[in-house]
Amino acid sequence: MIYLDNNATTPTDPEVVKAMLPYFTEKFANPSSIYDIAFKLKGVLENSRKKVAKILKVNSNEIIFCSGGTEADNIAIMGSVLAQKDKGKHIITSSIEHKAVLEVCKFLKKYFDYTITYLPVNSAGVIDLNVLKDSITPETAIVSIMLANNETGVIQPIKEAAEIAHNAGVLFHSDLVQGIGKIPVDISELGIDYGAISGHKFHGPRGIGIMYLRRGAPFTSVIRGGGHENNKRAGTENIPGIIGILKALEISSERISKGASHMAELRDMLQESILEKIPQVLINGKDAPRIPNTLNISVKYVEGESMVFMLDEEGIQVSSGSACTSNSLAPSHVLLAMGLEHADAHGSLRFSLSGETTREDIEKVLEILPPIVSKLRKMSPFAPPEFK
Amino acid sequence: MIYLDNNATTPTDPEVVKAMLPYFTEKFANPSSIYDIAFKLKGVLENSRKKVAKILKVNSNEIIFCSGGTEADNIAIMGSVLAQKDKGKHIITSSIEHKAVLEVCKFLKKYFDYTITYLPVNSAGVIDLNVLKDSITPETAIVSIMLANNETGVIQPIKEAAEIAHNAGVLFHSDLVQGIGKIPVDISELGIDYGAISGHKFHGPRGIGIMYLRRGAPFTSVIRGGGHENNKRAGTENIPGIIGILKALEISSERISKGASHMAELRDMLQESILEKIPQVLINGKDAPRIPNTLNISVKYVEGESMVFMLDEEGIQVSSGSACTSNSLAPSHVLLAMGLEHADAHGSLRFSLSGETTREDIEKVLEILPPIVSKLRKMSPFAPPEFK
Amino acid sequence: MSIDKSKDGRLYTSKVMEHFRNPHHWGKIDDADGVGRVGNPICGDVMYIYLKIKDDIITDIAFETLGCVAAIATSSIATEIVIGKPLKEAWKLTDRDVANALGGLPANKFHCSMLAEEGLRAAIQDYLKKQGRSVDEFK
Amino acid sequence: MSIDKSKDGRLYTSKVMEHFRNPHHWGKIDDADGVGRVGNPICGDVMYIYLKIKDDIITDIAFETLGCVAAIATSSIATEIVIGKPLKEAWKLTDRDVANALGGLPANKFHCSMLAEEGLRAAIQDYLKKQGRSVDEFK
Ligand SMILES: Cc1ncc(COP(=O)(O)O)c(C=O)c1O
Ligand SMILES: Cc1ncc(COP(=O)(O)O)c(C=O)c1O
Repeated sequence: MIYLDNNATTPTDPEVVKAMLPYFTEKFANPSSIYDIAFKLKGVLENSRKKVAKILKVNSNEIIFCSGGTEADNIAIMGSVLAQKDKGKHIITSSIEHKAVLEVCKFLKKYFDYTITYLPVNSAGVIDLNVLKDSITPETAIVSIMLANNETGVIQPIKEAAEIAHNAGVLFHSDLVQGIGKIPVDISELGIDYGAISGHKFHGPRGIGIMYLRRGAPFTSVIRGGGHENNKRAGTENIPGIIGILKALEISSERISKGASHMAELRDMLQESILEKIPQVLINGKDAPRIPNTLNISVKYVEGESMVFMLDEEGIQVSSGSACTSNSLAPSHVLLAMGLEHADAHGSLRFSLSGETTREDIEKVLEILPPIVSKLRKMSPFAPPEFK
Repeated sequence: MIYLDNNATTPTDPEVVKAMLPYFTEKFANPSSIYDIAFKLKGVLENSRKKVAKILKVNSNEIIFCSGGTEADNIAIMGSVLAQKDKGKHIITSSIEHKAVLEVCKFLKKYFDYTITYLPVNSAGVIDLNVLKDSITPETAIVSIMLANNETGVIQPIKEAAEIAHNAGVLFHSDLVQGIGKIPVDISELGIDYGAISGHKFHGPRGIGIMYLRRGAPFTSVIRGGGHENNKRAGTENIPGIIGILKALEISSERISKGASHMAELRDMLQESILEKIPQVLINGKDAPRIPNTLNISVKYVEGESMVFMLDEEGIQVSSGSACTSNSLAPSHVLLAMGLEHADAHGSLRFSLSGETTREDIEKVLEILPPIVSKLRKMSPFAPPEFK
Repeated sequence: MSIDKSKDGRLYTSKVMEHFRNPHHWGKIDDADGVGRVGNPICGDVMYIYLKIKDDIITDIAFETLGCVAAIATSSIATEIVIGKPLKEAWKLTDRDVANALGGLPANKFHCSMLAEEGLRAAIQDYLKKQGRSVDEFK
Repeated sequence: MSIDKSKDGRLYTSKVMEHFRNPHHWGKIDDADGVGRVGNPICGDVMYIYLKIKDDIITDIAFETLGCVAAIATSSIATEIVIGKPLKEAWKLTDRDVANALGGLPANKFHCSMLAEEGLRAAIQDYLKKQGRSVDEFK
């Protein structure tokens, strides 16, 4: 199996599992209890929070554990705007956000009459900071822009965007999910007020995430109960998950520079060789800085799902921005926002590598993919005669 | 270690951990992906949902996986009232609910102008159905009453309460967290519209819960994103957690009748022997039906935390309704709602057994507790001379 | 009518995958008697169907399809079903027949079997029109 | 001033636990020269302090406390600190002294060390009042 869909999810690192295991059966008290084993576990929890904070370069009381990236995006944005009811009901986000952000915005629009501005991106997939600046109004409560796009890997100028928002007195949220484990993420350097991280995207466990909440940033808790996480997110703490996400962060931050250049090298090799071997392929996002593990291509005259299945038959897992399996037939909103034709968006493939990906894996892909494309182009009504 | 705080949390059953393990490292795709390993995992997910539904006697599309009991309570109540904006802004709950319910109600009151009615309980800890009936107004959007109280174990007449709500055209939510694994819970028999379940309370994993959502019950999703869980709760599915909570449900439902009578026998033995050995002890909730694992006592003239720590020094973990460790000094709202004096609420101890609790454990407690009480009473300014 | 998954726990039935791996009658007929062009690149699925017809019988057929697994498999099975058949019978081929012949399709892939039905009818209609005839004779 | 946990990762310092396990001077002095009663059963903590005083020196002391670990430990350490001391010095005992003597207290247990300070002062005041004296002489 050559698994090249690491932006969708990653296998949990065996070291992460090993670190978690004792906390299921042996070290299992409720950290809110007062007896000794519980208090020790509370210590483990707070110690883990400190270590996480150190890696992300923030204060430990700015780390709020929750159930995943989606929840972190949701509660950060909702929690911020609800705490700023007087500020106005305008939100700025980008047209290439993950649904975890887009759908909260829609929710706030539908149920609470917020107005949403979706910033466009250029053909490279990057927002325009001037447009951001011009979009801010006195009513703007929050700006939310992702660090790295999950489909194209394109990195946004978060630091500059946050500065623009702050200069206008507006708070800034960033979905960091696809950045963690792929590029060094120094949250205090980014200067954001809220952030979202998901464990399973960098070999941590599923069902655990982190909301970064800058000290002093307006916030009202959305999931309420027993006052856990400093009254920011209630629910008995998922200690195994917290131990797991910490371990995954530790491993990835240790390996990041080696891992990133390894992935970038293989990704670039894949990109260049595909361009050599397969005519009429677009590299989506090639003119922007990208996280090192992601390659998004559009293969002209072919539809994505067909390629995904043919690759899968050969033991290679990738994804496509074709929405052929979802109920809407619209392809990737990200690729469309970059100005791709519908057909090209339907013909997209995303390869997302991990630190474990080998040169042999990439060579195998380069052997398998061209004949698949040829075969499908032969069948395609739009492919020019030279492909027949 | 004699762990008698199973209402706070339970150790994860090793069989549960074993069932989860392959889903961390080997079977790890994102169930939303389309290639074969992902589609198989989607099958595992839907199959697990079916099995969970069968145990709980509901339809599988009524099972929504989420991150825990707190979240399930939160999103059910918020999701229901937001979907019924035209219905009116009145919520009825009880004065003995878990904070996961009470705090959502407070949130809705503070941010969205809901009015909350808190039903009183009698000295046995049970709500009065007539008071419920009289509290319903045309504005009432939802009634939320827990199945079993976490502190006293007292079981509420949910079926009857739900019927009263339904007869008045009002929806009904029940926090089922402390019922599962202790008494058979047949959700369709209870006739509720929404329910909350937490994995770690019955030897399942932490960080996973279930919201029951009756087909057709009004609901709008609070955690939004990629359309997971049939658009009811977004976020990449926590497959290991789902496998784990299913396994824990299977184990507990298999063992429930034997387990319940085992726990009830030991609990009753503990209760009777304490009454014999220690004068001036109240049994909180003794005149109501209780889940079989829970014993809540108030020891006159003594404060709870002191007893908890002395027991802990002897390797026995229990909890107390004394709030001496929290920032508010008010003791258990549950015991106060039952009419206990503050001092008696401060002097409460909760023993919550599990299926693994042995007769020897209970005998040990009965040996250790009386001298602890004597010692503390000797120091107490309120204890009558016979205790000195 | 459409099923959500086949018994062996795959998105597509083995019949679908068989036709996807080795589609029948793909290609183009340059001197076709009737051509049907349906679908829309915006939606990701386009199908062209080419017919050779003699005595109102489909003597040869070919398809070109841009689309997903289901689109290619339904194209293949549809051509397989109607080759050698009288036009009148071919006209009656429904999306349901196509999906059934494949052992079922995922619910959200149903539109693909409609594409095959529509493509075939468009090609037949094209042929009849060229002949100065009307499809009413098949209705 | 108060610390959240001791170095060995327990809620209470070993000093607190020591005094909790084996409190000093608990009990009642029937012929006390001064008695202080502070706290409130509603809050869960009540402390009675009994003093025997000779020549303005605390010659004997006892406490009765209903309360948590911290309440008992602070009662114990406070009595330990002031026994044998002149009243004037005992009057100056602060909650801070009590917490420090125990190696720190969890932040949310701070009110317990105030109880000891208040209890002791109440007992001294009671003694002075019976003597027709005023606490002003200590201020
Ligand atoms: C950019 C981005 N944000 C948010 C999420 C949501 O994370 P999760 O599914 O773990 O909740 C994902 C992945 O699904 C993502 O790629
Ligand atoms: C009755 C009840 N409801 C809800 C909860 C919340 O569950 P969790 O902490 O798993 O979110 C608990 C336990 O904490 C509980 O006892």
